[in-house]
Amino acid sequence: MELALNGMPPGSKLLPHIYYSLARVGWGFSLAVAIGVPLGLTMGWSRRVRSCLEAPLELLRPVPPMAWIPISILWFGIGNKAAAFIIFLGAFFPVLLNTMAGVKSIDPVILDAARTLNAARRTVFFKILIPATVPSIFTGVRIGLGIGWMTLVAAEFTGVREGYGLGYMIMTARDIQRPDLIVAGMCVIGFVGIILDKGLRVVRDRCAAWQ
Amino acid sequence: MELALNGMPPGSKLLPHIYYSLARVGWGFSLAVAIGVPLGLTMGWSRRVRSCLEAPLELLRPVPPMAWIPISILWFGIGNKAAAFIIFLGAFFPVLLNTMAGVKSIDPVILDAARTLNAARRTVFFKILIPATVPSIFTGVRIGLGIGWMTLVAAEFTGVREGYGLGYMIMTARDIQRPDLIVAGMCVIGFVGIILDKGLRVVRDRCAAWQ
Amino acid sequence: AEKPVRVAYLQNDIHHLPFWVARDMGFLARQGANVEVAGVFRSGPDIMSAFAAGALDMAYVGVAPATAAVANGTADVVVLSQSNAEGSALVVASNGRHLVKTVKDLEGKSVAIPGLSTVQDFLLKESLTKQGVRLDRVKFLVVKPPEMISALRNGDVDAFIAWEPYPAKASQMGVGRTLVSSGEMWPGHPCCVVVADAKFLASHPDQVNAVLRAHRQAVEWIGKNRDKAVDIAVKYTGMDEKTIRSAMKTVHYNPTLDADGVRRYARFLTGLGYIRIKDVDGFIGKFVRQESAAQRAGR
Amino acid sequence: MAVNVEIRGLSKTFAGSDNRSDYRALDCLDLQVRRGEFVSLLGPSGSGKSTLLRILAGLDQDYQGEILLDGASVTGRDPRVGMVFQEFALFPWRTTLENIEAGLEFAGVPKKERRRAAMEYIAAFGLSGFESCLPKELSGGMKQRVAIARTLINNPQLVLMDEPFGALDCQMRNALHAFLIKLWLVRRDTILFVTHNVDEAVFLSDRIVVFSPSPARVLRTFDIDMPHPRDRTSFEFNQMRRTILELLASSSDPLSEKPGRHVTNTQQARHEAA
Amino acid sequence: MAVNVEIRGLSKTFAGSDNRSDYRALDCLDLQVRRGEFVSLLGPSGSGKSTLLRILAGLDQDYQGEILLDGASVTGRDPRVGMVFQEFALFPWRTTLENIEAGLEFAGVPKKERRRAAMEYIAAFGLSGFESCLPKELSGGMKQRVAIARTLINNPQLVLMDEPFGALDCQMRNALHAFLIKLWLVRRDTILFVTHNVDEAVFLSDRIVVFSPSPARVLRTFDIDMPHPRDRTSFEFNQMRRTILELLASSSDPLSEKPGRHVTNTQQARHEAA
Ligand SMILES: Nc1ncnc2c1ncn2[C@@H]1O[C@H](COP(=O)(O)OP(=O)(O)OP(=O)(O)O)[C@@H](O)[C@H]1O
Ligand SMILES: Nc1ncnc2c1ncn2[C@@H]1O[C@H](COP(=O)(O)OP(=O)(O)OP(=O)(O)O)[C@@H](O)[C@H]1O
Ligand SMILES: [Mg+2]
Ligand SMILES: [Mg+2]
Repeated sequence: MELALNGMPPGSKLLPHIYYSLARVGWGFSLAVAIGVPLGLTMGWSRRVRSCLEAPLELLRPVPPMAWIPISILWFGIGNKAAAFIIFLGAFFPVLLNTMAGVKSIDPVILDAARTLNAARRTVFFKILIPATVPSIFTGVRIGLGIGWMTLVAAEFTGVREGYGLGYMIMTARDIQRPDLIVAGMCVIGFVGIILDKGLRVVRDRCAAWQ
Repeated sequence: MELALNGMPPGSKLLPHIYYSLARVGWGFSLAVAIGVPLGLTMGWSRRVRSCLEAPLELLRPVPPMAWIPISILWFGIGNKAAAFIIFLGAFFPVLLNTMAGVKSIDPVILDAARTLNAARRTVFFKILIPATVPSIFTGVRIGLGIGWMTLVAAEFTGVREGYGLGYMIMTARDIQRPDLIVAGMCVIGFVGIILDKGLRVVRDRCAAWQ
Repeated sequence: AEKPVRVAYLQNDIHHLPFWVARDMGFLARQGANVEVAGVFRSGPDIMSAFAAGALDMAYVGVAPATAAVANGTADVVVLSQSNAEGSALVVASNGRHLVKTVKDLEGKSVAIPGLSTVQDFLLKESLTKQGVRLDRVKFLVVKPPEMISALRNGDVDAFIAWEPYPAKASQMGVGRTLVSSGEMWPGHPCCVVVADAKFLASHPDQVNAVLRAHRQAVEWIGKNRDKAVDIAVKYTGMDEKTIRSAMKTVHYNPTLDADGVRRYARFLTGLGYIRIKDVDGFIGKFVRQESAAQRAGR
Repeated sequence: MAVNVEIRGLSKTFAGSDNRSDYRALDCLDLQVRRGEFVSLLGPSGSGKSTLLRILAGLDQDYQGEILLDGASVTGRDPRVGMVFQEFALFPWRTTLENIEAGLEFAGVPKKERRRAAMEYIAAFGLSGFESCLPKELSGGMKQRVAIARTLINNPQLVLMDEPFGALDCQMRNALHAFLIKLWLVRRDTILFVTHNVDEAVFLSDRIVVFSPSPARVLRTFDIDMPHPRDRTSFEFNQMRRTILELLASSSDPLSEKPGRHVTNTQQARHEAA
Repeated sequence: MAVNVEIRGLSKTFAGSDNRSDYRALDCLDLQVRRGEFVSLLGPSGSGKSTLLRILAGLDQDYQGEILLDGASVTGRDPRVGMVFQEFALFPWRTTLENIEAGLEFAGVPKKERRRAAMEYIAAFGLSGFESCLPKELSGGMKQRVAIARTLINNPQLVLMDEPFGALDCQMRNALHAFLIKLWLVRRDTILFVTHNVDEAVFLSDRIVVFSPSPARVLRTFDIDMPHPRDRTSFEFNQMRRTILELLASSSDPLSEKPGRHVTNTQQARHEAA
């Protein structure tokens, strides 16, 4: 089964496939975290920001990442930007929604306590809100990474510039009618996915030990 | 923009597209609930069943539904069965995991109380475990329906027998290069997705009012 | 130094063999064409989207998605040369469950097509109409070519029409056999073409011409060096030599496009309502610029 | 309907985990509760009171020693034993009525009959009008009354109560004391009552057993033969309170804890173990 | 460092929601707490005690009436006012040390200085050895001591305490009573202390204010001039307890609730409102 090691478009080895896929997921996912976390914090914190953005985001949320493929090619052309965008879409909403939910689920007494200790609004945001939300953020980040990874195959459907990627590898195996290689590719995806998740759990246990 | 009403493969109206997509999601999703809920209950309840099934399920979980497409066609041919299978895969894991988590999160005192009221093991399962898990099941079902719906486009990529389906409609719009119709299709998907979710929330508020 | 020309082609489509040859045999370099592969795509519509996004300068692509994209105003490209003519085939199940001996026998059966508005869609529908089969008596299913073989084996469809090498692969696997090649349905029908972004052509005619010269050279070379060409195709697709060899039999590499074919095709799309053009001739005049390009190439 | 309880040489060790060694919560404990007696257990946090009750209730069967009900050795869960939990432990999806009739339902009593019985208890417990309220719609004192009714409707012959009034405010607590004594004077079941509140123990019980810090040994036993209803502010009552408070204060000083094991309550320990 | 508090005609109405009409929690309340006085507030659940404290702490600014600190009218949060919460309300991601120094950190005190100050409080509060424990690793009594130290390190001139010992067991509670009185005898800050426990109120305060059921009016005031430390079992002490218990019992009967509004505690009400 591990013929996959010989490379799928023959000559293309497994490691670069993994590498390119990871890079694409890395970009899209980092972007989702970089936008989703601050946005979630502000949307959870300020009723005004929330009421402005909630409706449009709710409409976009149930649109499948795959349905974005044509649009993403239109906007970003081909290659990594478009793929990262699709992955971003998959990972963004879980990160955003969990961060928001985390802010809302902070025990109001904690915020009251900070205020009676004379914390300014800014201080409350940075010293209370953010640390208190870290565990929820991690939950969102884990789900987001999972979904981002699941979106990978869809993202590599748009075409890849370098000729590498796990999703691309599966497509190639499909083209030449090799079910065994498809299954091998799926196992690799499943396996890398598990490792990524384990890694995130380790980071979380470091950062949110107080939970 | 609502040209989509004239039909996308020209002549194919919007309503049957929605109808066929709903039917496919309905099948896959119902199957996911029908298998995921009882399996989740037993896996949460019995350590033995859990230890048997946890490892293989964990490996399958991060495999993207899209990566299953070739396998699903091999197994189920084209048409609704294959599509329902892909949707099933998307919806199954959230339903299973939330049901399991729900069982595990039952306050042990509730179970102790049932035992001191002389409830037999069977009684505890049916009269305590199941009702106590209903809210978690609904959470899982909602997420599952959301992901199932998101998987729709991927599922209809496998080819549809009837020539109807929202994902199929978007693909056709793509084939003939009509970005406006693609966006219209995405809006319809988003919209139907929201309605489905709202519906589930209404049902949940009926069934789990005690929360 | 000038920026390289951004070129795209389709993954595993041996219709695009001339590009692979031009690249591997060094024709591009020899003609002074500085080319970068900007993307390997899975479908023609994706390539046209990439043109619309300004991410491509030139591409090998099916004439069908190019026509649809230009007619619907999504992308502005012009056809400069042909890659191949013919090169598709109608395949029926080899185990003869349902006896399909002629195209006419498809009446009441189901057939897989790679997509509505594709060249294959057109070929099949035209051929059926010519045989006097009413189109609503045949069930068309849109199935992506890699899945067609599974579908045929499972009995989900009774036949499929697709580009090579899928028909060859099907007979290689013993699942189906070619009933008619597309060359028999419509001799010399246009298939894959070389297109360039209209603005890029206007601003960088020399670079475009260098690519076109390499392309012509490659097509010529394929005609003379069949075996070596097969090797290159095997390298790019990962398929076995036998499949490639039988697939290449029906692919007719020819740089000269039959503009009439494109016209016929545009009328077909208009008839089905996929595109709306009033003046087909005017459209073709702008869209197909083979002569001017050839003149410039020969200069 | 009551039962005589004898506990002989009861020992319980919790298996340790990675960062905790084996823990001996009960060490060869002997204790008798006579038929129809109301006994309170007092003792520092973590001394093993809940552990003892869970074993008696049959919720924990991994122990050494012997438990005799009316002279017959018992292993595992005995249907004659009922328990009231500090956390109320009502079934949150069931109404007051459905909670109270749960025990009868589990025993297969027909619907009509059990409904009639439950309505009697609802009236007796001052819960009329709240039959179809969910637990979340009840106040703390009402929840605890539902929990007691739910246990008593099964007619247990030994009632175990683990800090049943710990979560209630002072007034509610006092009102329920009076209520519980009124019930008990009629029913005369055997009650083993765990509490941290000396006042409560003196007000309610025939006998108070004070445990040492863990592993639990019986430090001292106090017999109380004041008639019911008792006056919390009488001299005799306060004499008893003072003696017990002093004994507790001398046996452990809660403000001088050492770093190391800190389990605030059993619930938390159980969660960590799970 | 203490302040004189005067509350004049304080009224507070909670806006109603779909299934609840407007609710008047405080109605034209007058109350004075003198400089350095320890005043306890007693009153039935829901009478508006927490509401009053939240307003004084500046956590709720939507009220009518006037609040004067040392004669000057105050609106909104005043830095001289500190508060200790029943739920401890420690920052769970911060260690004991980091929790205690939080107030100084928020005020911008340099790290070295605030750390020194925090270590002093840690020693004084018997928390040495637990500096780097997270709240979840502390027992209930230790958590409450951290919460008190965290408030006092800011040197508030008015300390509000809302049932600070409600969650603790009897022994822990009594030990902290002694501890709190020792602190207060030295610092002499003004303390407004809410409790349900009559014993606690009599043990701690200079004056006890008993509220009527909602909306809160002052039902009666008791001056207590027993010297510290007080003896919980003395005749005088119990005389006072009896009088207050009887007043509370007559002013409301917790076992005769009517179906309708049932808010077990403020926390729940606040959640429902959010
Ligand atoms: N499941 C468990 N695993 C390990 N140790 C446990 C477990 N349950 C209880 N313990 C330990 O056994 C000891 C006795 O616990 P127990 O709950 O019986 O005390 P308790 O007297 O009821 O205390 P409290 O008054 O706080 O309720 C405690 O030190 C506790 O840490
Ligand atoms: N945010 C809110 N919205 C609506 N009503 C509220 C809110 N907070 C408190 N209330 C109501 O105001 C009344 C007084 O509440 P408060 O919490 O001040 O009582 P309390 O005296 O502190 O009671 P307890 O002794 O139970 O703590 C209660 O009836 C409560 O339902
Ligand atoms: Mg206990
Ligand atoms: Mg309160």
